[in-house]
Amino acid sequence: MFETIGNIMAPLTAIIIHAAIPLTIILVYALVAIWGERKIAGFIQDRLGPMRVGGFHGWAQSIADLLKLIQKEDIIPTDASRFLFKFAPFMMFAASYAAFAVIPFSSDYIGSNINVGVFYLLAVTSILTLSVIMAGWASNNKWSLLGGMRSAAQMVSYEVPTIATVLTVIVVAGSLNLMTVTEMQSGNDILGFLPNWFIFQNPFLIVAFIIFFISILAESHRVPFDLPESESELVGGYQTEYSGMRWAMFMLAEYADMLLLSLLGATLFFGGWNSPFGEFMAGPFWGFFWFMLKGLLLVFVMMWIRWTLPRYRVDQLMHICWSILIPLSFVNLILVALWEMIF
Amino acid sequence: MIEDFGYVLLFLVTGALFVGVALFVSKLIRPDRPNAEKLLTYECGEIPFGNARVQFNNRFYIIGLMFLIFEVEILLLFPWATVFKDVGWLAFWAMFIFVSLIFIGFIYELGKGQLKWDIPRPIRPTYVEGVGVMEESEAETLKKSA
Amino acid sequence: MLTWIVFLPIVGMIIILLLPDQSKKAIRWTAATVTGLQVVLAGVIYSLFDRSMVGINEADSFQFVEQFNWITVDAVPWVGRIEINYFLGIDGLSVLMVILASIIGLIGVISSWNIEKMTKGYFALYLLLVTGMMGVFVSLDFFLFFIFWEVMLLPMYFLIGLWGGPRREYAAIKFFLYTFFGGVLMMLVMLALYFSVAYTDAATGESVHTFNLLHMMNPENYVDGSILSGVDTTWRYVAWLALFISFAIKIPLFPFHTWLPDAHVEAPTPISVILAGVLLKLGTYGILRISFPIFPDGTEYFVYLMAALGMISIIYGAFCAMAQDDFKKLIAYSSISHMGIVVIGIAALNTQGMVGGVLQMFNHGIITAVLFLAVGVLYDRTHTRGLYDFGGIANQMPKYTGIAMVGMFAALGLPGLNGFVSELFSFLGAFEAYRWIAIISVFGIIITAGYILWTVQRIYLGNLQEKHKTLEDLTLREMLAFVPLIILIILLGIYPAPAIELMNASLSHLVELVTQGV
Amino acid sequence: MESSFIQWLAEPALTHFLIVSAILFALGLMAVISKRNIIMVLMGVELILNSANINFVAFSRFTELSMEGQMIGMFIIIIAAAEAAVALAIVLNVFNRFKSINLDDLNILKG
Amino acid sequence: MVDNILNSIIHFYPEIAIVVTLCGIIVADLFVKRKGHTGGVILFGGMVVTAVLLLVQTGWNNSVFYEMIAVDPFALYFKLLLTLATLFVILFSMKSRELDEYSNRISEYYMLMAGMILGMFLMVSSTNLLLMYLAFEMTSISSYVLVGFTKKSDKSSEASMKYIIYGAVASGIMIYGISLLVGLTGATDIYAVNMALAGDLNQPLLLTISIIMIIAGLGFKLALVPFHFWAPDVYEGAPITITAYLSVASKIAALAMTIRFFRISFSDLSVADDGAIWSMLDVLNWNVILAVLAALAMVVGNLTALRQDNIKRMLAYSSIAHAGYIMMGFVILTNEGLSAIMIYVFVYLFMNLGAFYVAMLFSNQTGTESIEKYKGLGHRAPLMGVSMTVFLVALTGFPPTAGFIAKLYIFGAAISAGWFWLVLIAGITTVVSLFYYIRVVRNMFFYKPEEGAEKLEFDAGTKIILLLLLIPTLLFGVYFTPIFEMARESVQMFGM
Repeated sequence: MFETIGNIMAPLTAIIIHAAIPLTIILVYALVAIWGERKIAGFIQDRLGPMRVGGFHGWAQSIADLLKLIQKEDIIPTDASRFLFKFAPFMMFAASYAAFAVIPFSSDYIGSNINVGVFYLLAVTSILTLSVIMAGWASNNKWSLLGGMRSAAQMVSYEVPTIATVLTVIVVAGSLNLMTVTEMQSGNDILGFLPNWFIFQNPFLIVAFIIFFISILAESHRVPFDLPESESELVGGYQTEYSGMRWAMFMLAEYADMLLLSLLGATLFFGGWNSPFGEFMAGPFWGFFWFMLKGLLLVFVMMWIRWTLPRYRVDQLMHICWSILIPLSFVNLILVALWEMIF
Repeated sequence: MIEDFGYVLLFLVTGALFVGVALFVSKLIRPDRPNAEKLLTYECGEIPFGNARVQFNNRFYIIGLMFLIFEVEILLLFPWATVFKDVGWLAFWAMFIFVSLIFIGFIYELGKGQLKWDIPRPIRPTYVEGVGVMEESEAETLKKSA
Repeated sequence: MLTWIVFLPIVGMIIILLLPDQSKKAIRWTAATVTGLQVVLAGVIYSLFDRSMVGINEADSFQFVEQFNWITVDAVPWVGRIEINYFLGIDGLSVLMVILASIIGLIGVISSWNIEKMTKGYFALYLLLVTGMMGVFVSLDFFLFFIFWEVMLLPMYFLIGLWGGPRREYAAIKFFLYTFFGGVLMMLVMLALYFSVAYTDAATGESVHTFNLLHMMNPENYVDGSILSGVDTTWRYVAWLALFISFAIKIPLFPFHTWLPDAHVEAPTPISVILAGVLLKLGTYGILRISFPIFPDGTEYFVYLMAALGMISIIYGAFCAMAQDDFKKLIAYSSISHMGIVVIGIAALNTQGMVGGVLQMFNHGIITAVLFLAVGVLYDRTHTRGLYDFGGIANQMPKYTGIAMVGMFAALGLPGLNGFVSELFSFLGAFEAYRWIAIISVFGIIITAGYILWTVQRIYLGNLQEKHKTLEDLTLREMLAFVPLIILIILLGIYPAPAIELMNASLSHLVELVTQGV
Repeated sequence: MESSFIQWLAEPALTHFLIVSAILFALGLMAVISKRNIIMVLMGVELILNSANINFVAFSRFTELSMEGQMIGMFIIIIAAAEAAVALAIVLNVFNRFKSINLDDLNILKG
Repeated sequence: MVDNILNSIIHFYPEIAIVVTLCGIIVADLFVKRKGHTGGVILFGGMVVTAVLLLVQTGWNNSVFYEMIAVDPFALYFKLLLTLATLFVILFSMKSRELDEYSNRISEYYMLMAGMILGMFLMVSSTNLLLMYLAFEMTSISSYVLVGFTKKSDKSSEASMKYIIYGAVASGIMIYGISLLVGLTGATDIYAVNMALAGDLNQPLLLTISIIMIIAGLGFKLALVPFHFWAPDVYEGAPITITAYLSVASKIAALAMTIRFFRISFSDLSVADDGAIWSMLDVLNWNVILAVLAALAMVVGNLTALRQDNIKRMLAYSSIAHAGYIMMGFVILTNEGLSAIMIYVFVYLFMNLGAFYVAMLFSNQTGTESIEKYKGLGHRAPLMGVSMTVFLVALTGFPPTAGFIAKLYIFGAAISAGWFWLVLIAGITTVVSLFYYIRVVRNMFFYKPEEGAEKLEFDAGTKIILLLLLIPTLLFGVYFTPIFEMARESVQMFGM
């Protein structure tokens, strides 16, 4: 009897672990990132940031925050549409988490090796837009609704250049599977020493990366594109009515989204889990290390930008997207294709 | 292949479960003492007026529309991109024509100013001799008519 | 020659359309010239016409033939060659009708001299109408026949509807719908015939579908297995009936007659003249030209029906006429009655009957023309047509009364006037074919005598009413319209031979064709 | 019997997809017929289109149709998008003029 | 692969010309400052070029783009007709006062029209179910917007709303039907569908359902009874130029597509001509079903038209009835029936466009579409009145106008195929139709204009356009060899 249970349990455990690995990563990352962001902000603004909770530089600050959030009262306004109000955080986090399924964390680990990985990823992240609108609408609050609409407009607008630049990589790689895409970038052949990362393979891909990076800033609602939550204008955007753990879930999803897009950028442009030094420091574990390093580097840049640049106005935001990024990204797509044809 | 999609489902479920567990844990700990004022819709401390489901700007719709067009374009470009290198020049020109056709429409839309976000014009009060304080543009028309 | 006589009015119409609106005089004179020329041409035809050539179904013995391919579509795998001819020609059957049409056409122009309302449009439409009716009488291609037939409707609709009496709209649309319905039936039969008939082109050996009436008369040309092939088949009967209905509407025979009184009463005088004088004859002409030779089997099968309907028309028309107190309506019903005589004459299927019938067509054309003109004269002067509103006109307008009386008596069938001759022939023929119908029909004559004499009494005799003391007698123009008709009435009454010998040969042949299939 | 039904459920084949699509089609048609709200009707239309889409994709998986079915599916998505875009634009205009998006309120034209 | 495409492009010049025209209009609208009918002029020019490019294709019989598109005489004939109709409608639009209010975005109108004609070109020539559907939708979507183009008018908004809802549902049902057909036969190419049906395909029920669904979709576009209920509303609400365009061009295109689809898919291509049609589907008697549909269209269209007061609505019902007459040829579906249809649509183009044109001119001047308000118009504008009379009489099918020839051939085809009851119904309904057509004529001529109503003046251009429509209507009534020859030669479809 124990044998049968064991027979079932062993693969089941394996599966659960398999599915929980990214979750662990996200949670750890979130704790670190929240703390890190405050610290970075502090240093940039020439102050110290959180110092008290925990020992070294207030390392336990995020954990304290978490504990505080768990104890907070959960308020659902009477006028809100209860089901949607409750449902939105589920959808938001589940969607952004499901997207991690196709991210190749290491040469040995990918959640689900489907052959339309990127496509799936982009499709699933679109659900975020939906949950944002849902949250905004369900709150039955003017700020929420306006924030939700703005956020949706912003997300859908910037989705176009994001996807267009992703397409440029697909054109070069010829595959939608992120594992394959990463594998294609192994080796150090460019100019004899540079790694085979796509960003080095084609000069127009550098342009593509810049566009991509700007777009993911907007996609994940980071400054200078953080209009949906711009506290000074819209109180709290679509999250205005949320409190406690529900709000925390939105926050978590946003951080996860940031990580996700950074990791995607790392996979597409910077060789994913490939070591920058060829065979040196390669292997599954080192792969994971390099991958997270690249991703966190991008996250760091995003934080850096946050505390450096002011926020755009909503019309400027749209103008940047529609009049500059979209045409540019498609022209770039054509140029990349042309380059690929000629060379 | 099908199993791979099973993993995708698994991830979705895990994500949702995590939210559920987190909320459940917090439910065990957190206080629950609602009162009418807490449950009021937040409008910067004022008592909210009217329904929040107001009509909003038409631009949102146009943005949505444009997004739709590009999204659909991208939908068609994905299969193209994967086979691009195998097909070669033909694929390049096909995409070129396709994208440029859409861009002609896009440029038309841009040129017609459909994608410009309205910026509310600031209302500047001015003082008009004998009339009093009024809006600038009204003052202009008043001047012209006089 | 025939092309000219048909299309002269079109030329006139174009000239009129080019003239300015105001030049009414020029418009009238153009119309008069054109129709006058038609009469001249008709006279030439009369003098050149060879009385011995039979026509009917023999292509060689038609006269003044003009034929060329109008529409030809080369052979295609699925239909064979298609041919529509421009095929005009006359024989003994149609020559009299051509003459009648041209004379009535001219008389119509003369009597519409005082039309002042939209003169240009009036005469343009009038001339189009004349083209249509002339075309029907001379065309030997079914397609052409049909086009001319339908071309008449539209001008007629406008002429009644625009220049007619108070209920003109109703009358016009009623006329239009009835005849158009008939036209559609005719078209269906025409198409059925077209697909059933194919002759073999001698030159190329191709099988050619054609609308040529003469080919349709030849039983050998029917394609095997087509719907109208064979003899005495159901479809042939149906086709005969459909054709008969479309013609009967035009005649009009008893159940289809209701449009006629309305149309006549509301139409302006010249149009009534044309309508009664020529258009009604198209129906019987169509029966003789198309139904009889193409469907001899159907004819024989339904001939009693035809005769019976003719009989009912005679009696019914006469009774209705008697009941009227409107002069014009009375004449309209008398037309129904008189056309009934034509129908039983031709339904006799013997030479006397047919000669009588055709002659009656001609005579009735002339006589009703006189009668309608007579009504028109009174109406112009008094603006009423009520029979009881008059009395003693004879004293005030002697010339007019004399002429009208001649017309009346001719309608009544007084020996010595033309009506007598044709009615006599018709009844003789009918008597030979179906005694009882003929005998009953003759009673119609008695009723006719009754209402005509009564009318004469009510209008021309008795005391002159006070308000009519100022009536003037006929003007020169009116005389001009009356006199030729009166001359014809008297002339043909005394000496009908010139008319009879024109058609004798053709009609004998037609009778043979129908009864013996030669 | 029950087990065979479960077994049937457990082995998805063409029929399953066809049944799903037929149900979707019926639902869509029902929405179109019974709803008076224009948006609801348009949703019904989308359901109908998607049911056709399911058919195509299922056929492409289980019959010799191969990739063609998926290709058509993609085109149908595009058509549906275009149609929805135009329809919503028209709905906006209608709302501006009639202040209602109920089909029964559109009743100027009749006869 | 490249060879195929390059080779195909040569056959595709007319369509490319339209696309270029479309782009040209867009660019011109952006950069030409002087507003007005610039777009119309460009579209007109583009259509003339297209017509020339089409004429080059005379006699070509090819299948291009991987058997997706047939370039054959059949398609060519319909494309030429569509081009002609478009040219006329462009001219109408330039004269229309209704559109003046929207002059700052009139270019969009022409753009959409270009899109529509492109869709219709593909409709008449595609031999692939997918492309057929795409073309169908392309036409439809453009026309939805065009119907609502005069968006400040309540009627127009309502019409476009109704149109898109009915249209979307119809096309949805159609694509569902197509999906079943494609799934059953495993083919999207209609020749392949035919081959698959010729093999043993034992699914009569599904097949029948799918064809009924497809007929519903196509019948919607053709405004066949019982799928017609949108037509009167839409025709009344749309700008009159678009009404004319819908009732002529889009109907013609849908007709061509329907014919090609049914003729090729469901007839035994190995048997020469007659008798083989529908032989693939022996479950139901399709001939009779279609014949009943045709008869219904005639009866319903004509009887309902009797009570209409709006001229557009009346013409809408009349066009429903005409769809019925055209369907008579479709019931037969032999070459003879097809050529009869082709003659019919050719003539129908002139007379229907003519009637709409005059209606538009009157409503330009008087601002009304009510037939009652037509009283005395014949006296106020004699040329227009006479032309309207000719067009209406032609629509009735009265000799010597071209309408007679059209009816003659279609009746003839039906008679020779033995559909007597159908022809009889057609004949009787024709008589009924006379009644409502002539009512307009009566109102125009039998009444005096109101006191103080002035004569209507029209400029020379207007009159020339009118004559361009009027002369063919009369001319082809007496001399119709050319159209018959043309129709006969164009019956040939690719691979038939």
